[in-house]
Amino acid sequence: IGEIQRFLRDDNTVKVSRSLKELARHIRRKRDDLAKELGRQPQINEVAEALGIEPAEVVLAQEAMRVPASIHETVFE
Amino acid sequence: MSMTFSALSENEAFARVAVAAFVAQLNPTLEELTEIKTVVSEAVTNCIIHGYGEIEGDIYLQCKILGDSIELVVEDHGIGIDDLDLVRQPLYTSRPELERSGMGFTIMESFVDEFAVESVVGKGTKLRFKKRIRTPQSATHHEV
Amino acid sequence: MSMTFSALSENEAFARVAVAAFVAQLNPTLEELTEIKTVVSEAVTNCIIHGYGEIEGDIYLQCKILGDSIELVVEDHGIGIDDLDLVRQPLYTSRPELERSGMGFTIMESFVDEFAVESVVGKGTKLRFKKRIRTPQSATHHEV
Ligand SMILES: Nc1ncnc2c1ncn2[C@@H]1O[C@H](COP(=O)(O)OP(=O)(O)O)[C@@H](O)[C@H]1O
Ligand SMILES: Nc1ncnc2c1ncn2[C@@H]1O[C@H](COP(=O)(O)OP(=O)(O)O)[C@@H](O)[C@H]1O
Ligand SMILES: [Mg+2]
Ligand SMILES: [Mg+2]
Repeated sequence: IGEIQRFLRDDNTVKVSRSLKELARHIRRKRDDLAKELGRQPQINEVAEALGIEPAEVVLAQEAMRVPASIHETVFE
Repeated sequence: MSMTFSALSENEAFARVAVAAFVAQLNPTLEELTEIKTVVSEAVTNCIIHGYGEIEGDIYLQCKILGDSIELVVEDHGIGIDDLDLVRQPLYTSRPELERSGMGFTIMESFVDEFAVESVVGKGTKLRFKKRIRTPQSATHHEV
Repeated sequence: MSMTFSALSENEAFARVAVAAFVAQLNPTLEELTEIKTVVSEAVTNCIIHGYGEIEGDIYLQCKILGDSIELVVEDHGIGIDDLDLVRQPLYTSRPELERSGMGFTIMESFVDEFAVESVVGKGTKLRFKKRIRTPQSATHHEV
């Protein structure tokens, strides 16, 4: 079983930066929606709650937006 | 890197995300990153709830990248553990009233390649983990 | 909380995220968080590029929550700064060959409420920042 799991994991490699980038896009959209709705910049807890994730996880995902996580990705994506 | 922070439940998410951001250098898969975050979460929560309980104290965390592996140490200077074999058994918890699952040690062990506990009653507890990041095309290897 | 990490550019992102995840406890706006991350980036990059240059060394970072404010300290044990008035001038850079903008200090100052630099040539540099989180309905106040 361990070997199958490893195979699946290696074969089905989801690069962190890619899925976090997706989440980062959701965060940006939610921030813009909330800003319109509230008439002010939303607080991190408001964004996190609206997305059903923790504030610290919002911070982590946001960072993925900034730079490619590795040279590999810049070259091959 | 090493960090020290107060044993408050508010700091659990901070520790988990800080370690994740550090380990991101190795370009892990989302699954690997989730496993690492879970390990940090379980270890830090144990320091807060069991190590210190109602007492104030600090948690010491170290993370190193060695080739394609990470080495993680989580330490408290709390009450310590008397019987290590007992507490490492699946479902064992000394705090059933807090609705603890007793699965923390089992989960931590299952997500890493190496795991060791040292503890001295009245002095504190130190957990050491080693985990290889098994990405097919491994990212740049930093010695940090 | 306090952290120590190697003066490598790979660790800049880690430092930004760690501080931001910590400060998230005060429920800032994403804008305020971006300002704080920018301050951390500029300060840590200066330690790496100017403080240590080609030399290996560690960066020391502390962050405290005091009421609705954060206090941040970023320190290196690098070459230090001789003329503080000179380096704090907008556009001044000692490393134009690295395409530095010379705006680091100006940016850092503009994003915080209080800012102080101490430096001793040959010993290192310490930056202190204070920033109030000006949230509409002020968040819970943790003393950490
Ligand atoms: N840092 C620690 N300090 C003291 N005791 C600990 C620590 N970590 C774990 N323990 C002991 O080990 C037991 C099992 O831990 P764990 O498997 O995480 O289950 P749970 O946290 O759900 O109780 C705890 O109930 C506690 O008695
Ligand atoms: N930590 C430090 N150690 C030594 N010198 C520093 C440090 N931080 C800044 N300096 C000096 O201050 C100058 C101005 O810094 P800054 O405003 O950030 O501009 P830049 O980094 O683009 O040069 C730098 O060029 C450098 O000479
Ligand atoms: Mg536990
Ligand atoms: Mg600069």
